[in-house]
Amino acid sequence: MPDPDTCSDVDWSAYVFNRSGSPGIKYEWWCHIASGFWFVALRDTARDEVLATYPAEAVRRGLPENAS
Amino acid sequence: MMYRADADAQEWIDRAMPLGFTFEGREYRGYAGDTISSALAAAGVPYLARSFKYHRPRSILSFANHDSNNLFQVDGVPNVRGDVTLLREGMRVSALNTFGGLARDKARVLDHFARILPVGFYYKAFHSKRLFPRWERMFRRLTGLGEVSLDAPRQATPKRYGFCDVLVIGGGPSGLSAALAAAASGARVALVDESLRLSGNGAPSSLVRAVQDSAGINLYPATIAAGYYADHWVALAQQSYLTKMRAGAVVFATGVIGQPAVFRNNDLPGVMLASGALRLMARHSVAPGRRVVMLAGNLEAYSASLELHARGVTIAAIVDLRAAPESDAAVTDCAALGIEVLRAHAPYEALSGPDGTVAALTVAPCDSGTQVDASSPRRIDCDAVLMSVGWAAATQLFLQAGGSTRFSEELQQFVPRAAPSGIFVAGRVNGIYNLESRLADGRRAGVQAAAHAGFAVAGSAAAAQGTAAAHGTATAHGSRCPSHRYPIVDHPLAKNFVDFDEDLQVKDLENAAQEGFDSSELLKRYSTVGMGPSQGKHSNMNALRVLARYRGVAVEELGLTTSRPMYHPVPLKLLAGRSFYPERRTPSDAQHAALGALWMPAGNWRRPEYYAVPGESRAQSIDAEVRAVRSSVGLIDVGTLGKIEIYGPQAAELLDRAYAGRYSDLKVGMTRYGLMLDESAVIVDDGVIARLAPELFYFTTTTGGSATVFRELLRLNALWGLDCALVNVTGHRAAFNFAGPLSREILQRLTDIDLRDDAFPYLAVRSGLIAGVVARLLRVGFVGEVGYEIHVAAGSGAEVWQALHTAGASRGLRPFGVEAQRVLRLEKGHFIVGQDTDGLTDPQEANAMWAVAMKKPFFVGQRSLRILQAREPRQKLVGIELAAAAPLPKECHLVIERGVIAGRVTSVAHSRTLNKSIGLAMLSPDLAVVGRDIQIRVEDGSMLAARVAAAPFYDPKNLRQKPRLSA
Amino acid sequence: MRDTAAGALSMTVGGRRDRLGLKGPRAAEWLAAHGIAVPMLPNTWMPSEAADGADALLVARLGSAEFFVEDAAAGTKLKRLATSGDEHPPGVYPVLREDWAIDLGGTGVHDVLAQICNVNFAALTLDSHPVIMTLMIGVAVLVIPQTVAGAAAGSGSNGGSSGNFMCRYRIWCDPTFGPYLSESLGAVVIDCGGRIMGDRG
Amino acid sequence: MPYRLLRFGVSRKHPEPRMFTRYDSLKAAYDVVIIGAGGHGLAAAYYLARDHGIRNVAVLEKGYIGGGNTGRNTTIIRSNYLTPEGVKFYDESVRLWQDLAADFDLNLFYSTRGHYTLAHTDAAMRTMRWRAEVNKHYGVRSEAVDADFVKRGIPSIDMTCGGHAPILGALFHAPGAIARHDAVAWGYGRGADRRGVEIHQQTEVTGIRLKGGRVTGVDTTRGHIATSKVLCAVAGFTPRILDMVELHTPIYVHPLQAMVSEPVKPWLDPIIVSGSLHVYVSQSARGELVMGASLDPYELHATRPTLDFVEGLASHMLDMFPFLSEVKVNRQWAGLADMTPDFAPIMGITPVEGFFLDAGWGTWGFKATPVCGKTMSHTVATGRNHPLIEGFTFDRFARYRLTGEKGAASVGH
Repeated sequence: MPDPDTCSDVDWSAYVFNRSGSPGIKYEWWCHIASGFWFVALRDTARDEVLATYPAEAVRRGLPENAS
Repeated sequence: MMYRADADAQEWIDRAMPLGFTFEGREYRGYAGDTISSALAAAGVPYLARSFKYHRPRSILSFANHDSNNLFQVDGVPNVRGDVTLLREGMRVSALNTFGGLARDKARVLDHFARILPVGFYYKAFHSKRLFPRWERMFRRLTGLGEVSLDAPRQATPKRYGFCDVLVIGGGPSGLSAALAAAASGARVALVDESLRLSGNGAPSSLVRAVQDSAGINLYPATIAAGYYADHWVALAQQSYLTKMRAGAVVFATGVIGQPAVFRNNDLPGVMLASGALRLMARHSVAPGRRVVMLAGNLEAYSASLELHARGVTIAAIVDLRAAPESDAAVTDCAALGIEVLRAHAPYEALSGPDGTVAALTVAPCDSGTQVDASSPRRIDCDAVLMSVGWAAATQLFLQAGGSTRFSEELQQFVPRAAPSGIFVAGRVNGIYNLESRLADGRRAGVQAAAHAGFAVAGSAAAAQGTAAAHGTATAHGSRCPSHRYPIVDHPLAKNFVDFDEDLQVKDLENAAQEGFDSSELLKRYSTVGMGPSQGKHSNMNALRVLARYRGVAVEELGLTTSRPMYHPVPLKLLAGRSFYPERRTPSDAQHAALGALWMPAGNWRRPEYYAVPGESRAQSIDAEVRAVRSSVGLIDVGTLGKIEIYGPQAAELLDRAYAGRYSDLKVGMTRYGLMLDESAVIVDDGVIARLAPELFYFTTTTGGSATVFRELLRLNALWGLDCALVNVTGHRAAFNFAGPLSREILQRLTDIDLRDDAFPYLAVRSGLIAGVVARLLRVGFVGEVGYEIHVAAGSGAEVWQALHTAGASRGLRPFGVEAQRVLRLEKGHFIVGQDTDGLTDPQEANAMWAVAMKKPFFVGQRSLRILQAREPRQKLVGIELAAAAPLPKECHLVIERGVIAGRVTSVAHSRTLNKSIGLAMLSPDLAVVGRDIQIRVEDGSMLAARVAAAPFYDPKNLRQKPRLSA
Repeated sequence: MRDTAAGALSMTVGGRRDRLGLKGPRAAEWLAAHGIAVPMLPNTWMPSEAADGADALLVARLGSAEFFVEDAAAGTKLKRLATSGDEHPPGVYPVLREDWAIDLGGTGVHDVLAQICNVNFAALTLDSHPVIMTLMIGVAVLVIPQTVAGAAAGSGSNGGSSGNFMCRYRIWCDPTFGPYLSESLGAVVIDCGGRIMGDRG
Repeated sequence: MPYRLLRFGVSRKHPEPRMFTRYDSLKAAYDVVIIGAGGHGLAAAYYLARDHGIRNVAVLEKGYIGGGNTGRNTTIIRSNYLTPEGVKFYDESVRLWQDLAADFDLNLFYSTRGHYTLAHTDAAMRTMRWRAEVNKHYGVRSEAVDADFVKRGIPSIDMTCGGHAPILGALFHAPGAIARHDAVAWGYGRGADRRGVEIHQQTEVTGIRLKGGRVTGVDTTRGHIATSKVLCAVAGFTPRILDMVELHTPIYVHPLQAMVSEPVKPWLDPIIVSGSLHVYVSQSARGELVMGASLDPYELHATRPTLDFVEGLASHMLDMFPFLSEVKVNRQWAGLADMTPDFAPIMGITPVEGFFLDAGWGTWGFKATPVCGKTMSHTVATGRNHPLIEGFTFDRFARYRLTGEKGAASVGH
């Protein structure tokens, strides 16, 4: 997330709306509905293959950009 | 003409149990164990169906569940597959898509129009704007197969999840040995086979018995593996239920499908696949004919001839497309029996007799490319022509699983090229035909599959050396080549059919290619080859051969079209299953029912719309409910609201970031409205947030939003890592709103909480006992009267509702429903998220900036809202009034200004309280001025005059919540 | 439950037992302090003997810092705990648990479960005392499989075809989904030849 | 039988010419390069050649003609949208559809059947009324109708939907139609081909060359092409092409699945859509029931079918039409849908000069084929957005000016 106080309107709207829509290996938020447990999965969106999962804390320790 | 042969020890029919049934209105008899088709064939019925396009007479082709010309209407059920459907006593069977019955089908004249109905003819005519509708009506009469009976009942069949280590699909020799090998490794095996009985399909009976006796193998006979889905999930369609099988590994021992020879009139009744004839004979003792011609393209033709000969069928001749057959015992045995073998000969034309079935076959010499010298064809009289010219590998499921294939010129069939992890292939689909090799290949695949599923044992060596076969270096042991490279014979008069579902002849495919549809996908889409009920199981391979020859390329260059589920069509009932619909009920649901509640759905809840009272109309009841709240007291179940608890040192911080308002400064014991935005500043939810303790908040969300809001808050909390936690108690707490001028007085008698204004002011929250039950009370004003939202444990909900209802009964209490609440809140000018706002509404447009604390360092949607604040909003939510006498517009009627859409009515109701009609409208800003006259257009186009008015309409100064007015 | 679980397939709507939900960094501590031992691993459970030797409490660990405790049918321990009046210190948060409970057991129980849930219960290892949070016909549930007292303790798979002992399942869900779950599940149970028993607590 | 078919009877050889010319190689340069030989790309090429005299055009297709969503959709055509921008746009499309068969001299089986969007809740009923009122305002024939009207229009339907979702009413849209989807691509393709447009199948675009923010050429698996104008019409693959020109949009890709039954005698005349039950269904001229539902729930760039999809759709079909219990599903398939946050397309000029976008076609692209060809050919030819696409511009997100079509498009069709 860009810094809301310093970033330009254009940068912010890009953050709000735009996303990397191409196939690739991406970080995604997933929720186990039955338990309400959120975790981050590294998934190949071309082949629908989950390569790794991380607890949410890992996100705060910093995963690459597109974990949104 | 087919007939019932003498009894045989192995036959599946029970001659002691005859069954009566009717076909096309006539009575017939078959035996238990017969299928519809075998019984009809045995009864000598010359043909069973009319073809899709030309309405030519057709009968059995493959007898393997892909005979699209063996579909029947049975007891009102359309498209029943007669070749695989067991006969039942009293069945009423009729042919499909005939006009005036099978025999004198009027549409058979279409056969004579064939020349002017070329491939894709319907694209080339009938499209004049004026005439199309009439043509279309004609088409819709002619197309379609069976008829659905509109009064047939819904059938709810069970579905179940299944689990196994190794799933083996196919009960032939390789499948059986794969299953046995996998089980021997300790894997739990499921073995699936289509046919009605597990016969082993040529496997040693000892093997069949071993499989049947193996504890580690669950058998699924008469089961169709309908589709392969991700992660080794396979849909197994049984007679009356669907099993969703999750496997550790899958073995495809799916075998091969007999392919027809293509020659003039190859669709005549009596012309059929040798493999089909053998099935008919072995299982049902139905002979294909008394004097048959066998078309040979492989060794199986000879062994088939021997089998039939042994059951008393005369083999008139074996017509071998090849110059020389294999040197094999079967060949010499045929010679020994004196069966004439015509080598390098091809069928040129089948001739029909008076009953429309085949009466003779003319044959002519041919070269290796099946180019015939038709100068002096020879006529062979016969009553059946059997075709054993080749096979197509049943790779459909393997391809669905992500496998790839290549076309083996050596075998003239597609074989696996590469298999994904956990997928194994065995047997003839691998191009392995010799029995011993099939058994070995099955063992190899079984061991490998078990090992993949975690059951590796000694013998993985065998697995290793076996892998070669799986990847297609297989050869047809003992048979030079099981499939002829071009079993297709041209004829100037055509009617040489490639696709029996769609009535496509060789020239149709060539012409489609000539028009530019010369890739396998385009050819399919234009000519519809392979798109019929059999999904190309006997047409795709020959169609590719025709296309390859036309383009002068190798079949390998063209490739197969994509394979999709279903392998065989599956009834909707099996896929639908019981169909469950989760429904939620509040703890006092029974009380509402007893009070005459009329229900309306709210998400997956059911809520009282209003409470019907005998002698009152809907409107009267709703009015009375409103009046009760305004004049005495009303009681509504608001238990469907989302209810969330959040606690921890940073609970307030989370709310400050997630909601637009500020909660860090909210005093313990007080509540504050909560407005939730998304990151683009659109209003997504609202509710009331109460602070019960410095580190404990309790708050509500909209009924529809509860699940998603809670989930998103969990995500944000995980993302931000604040020191607080959330609990969703939506279903664990009951909640009621007890509101009206008398609410305080009545409630006081039920509770130890001091309800006096100074002790319990507007917007405060208190805890205590109500009717002896621990409760949280929120003093709210949603409906505009003194009111208390009472939250108790779900288990006590019913008794608390009862206590409140009883306490108020003598004072004019009415329970009220959603409709009355809508009117009440509208009088108060409160908007409903999702009704008065839409998917793009921001707080400015909704006049909700009062609920937004822009000064906070951060909240979701703040930055976008700042951007929006810098510009004129597109629309504004305002109150509107209409004269009491005026007819009431409906919600979502448009506001029209100078012929332009200038907004819409989002809420509207007639208010008896105020004696006028009031509403909310989303208007373009220039109109959103109190006092401005506007025009509302209703359905019939007429305009209603209305005026923009200040909201709230009722008690604008909120005096009713002020101490001095309270009772 | 014994008779129902050990023998024929049956379903019982599990009635209202005393329950306690606790969340928070110091929840485990607090439970221990009140004589309730807790399992070490998340998503496992253990019986916790009450001091008075009455039926054991069922103590499930739902997460690193979340617990679910249910008293025995006739148990009194949690009631006394609730009325003991001592406040929850910071870091210990009570969670209201008004769950709807269903007991399912008897021969063919796995056929029933296979029709309503995609978890392979037959393959669970019971000696690890698993707690399963999953969806059953669209409803989030908490499931605890238990071998019936008296029957051979589960080792490895809890049966399926080769099972030589009975297993019963206690299923909890949001009470507002309770009627739906009971009715739908009951229909399946009856289809599978089972019985619906009255509320036996 | 019409006379024109007789020529097939009399001529010894098949009298039909080839529809699409086979070109052995690409030219060095084209005035316009269109990426994607689906309906949209071919329609744009057709109108560029026919209406704007621009014939030096290459249409590049990595697969085969109409092999993408054009050949995978459920062929429903309607204009009963929610926003003025949407209604005007799709209404123009419906108008063009009506004359297409005559234009092409090809039967598209364009069949006006009437379209019901069922409402099972009063909230849905409000949306239906909203759409009906906006539609009528722009002369589109739509009405919010009550339950009795629905019952009369679809006598066989279970008005309670199995007791789960009683039907309160519907949005009835008389012009709702279906058409033979492949034929549309073939018609536009043949028309463009005859006017000199080159259609290159099995030709994949691997890169787009820019210089100073302008398009200068396109790299393909069959070599480089110089051009100053590129139109991207590759629904489902848009983000991959956008990466080549480093443009960012909100587009995300989800699979959209469908399934078809075995042919049965026609019994269903209108097109039925239920938002609550996530079903849309019509019966084709072949007698097949063509059925669809909502998008797959998460991003995926593969057209793998799922079992959950057929299970859910089958169940909801039987809620509406219980008597179909024994009718068999023959085949299921999937396409890739470019989704946008406001369920409206992204069309027209972009920050990259010479790069034009026809994207964000979500689940509603087929019906827009003709009007997209019209408006995009105009936009490409003139370099200015066609007035009809002003609501769909690339920059609307940066301007926070979304087009709220969600209410009409979700499970739209």
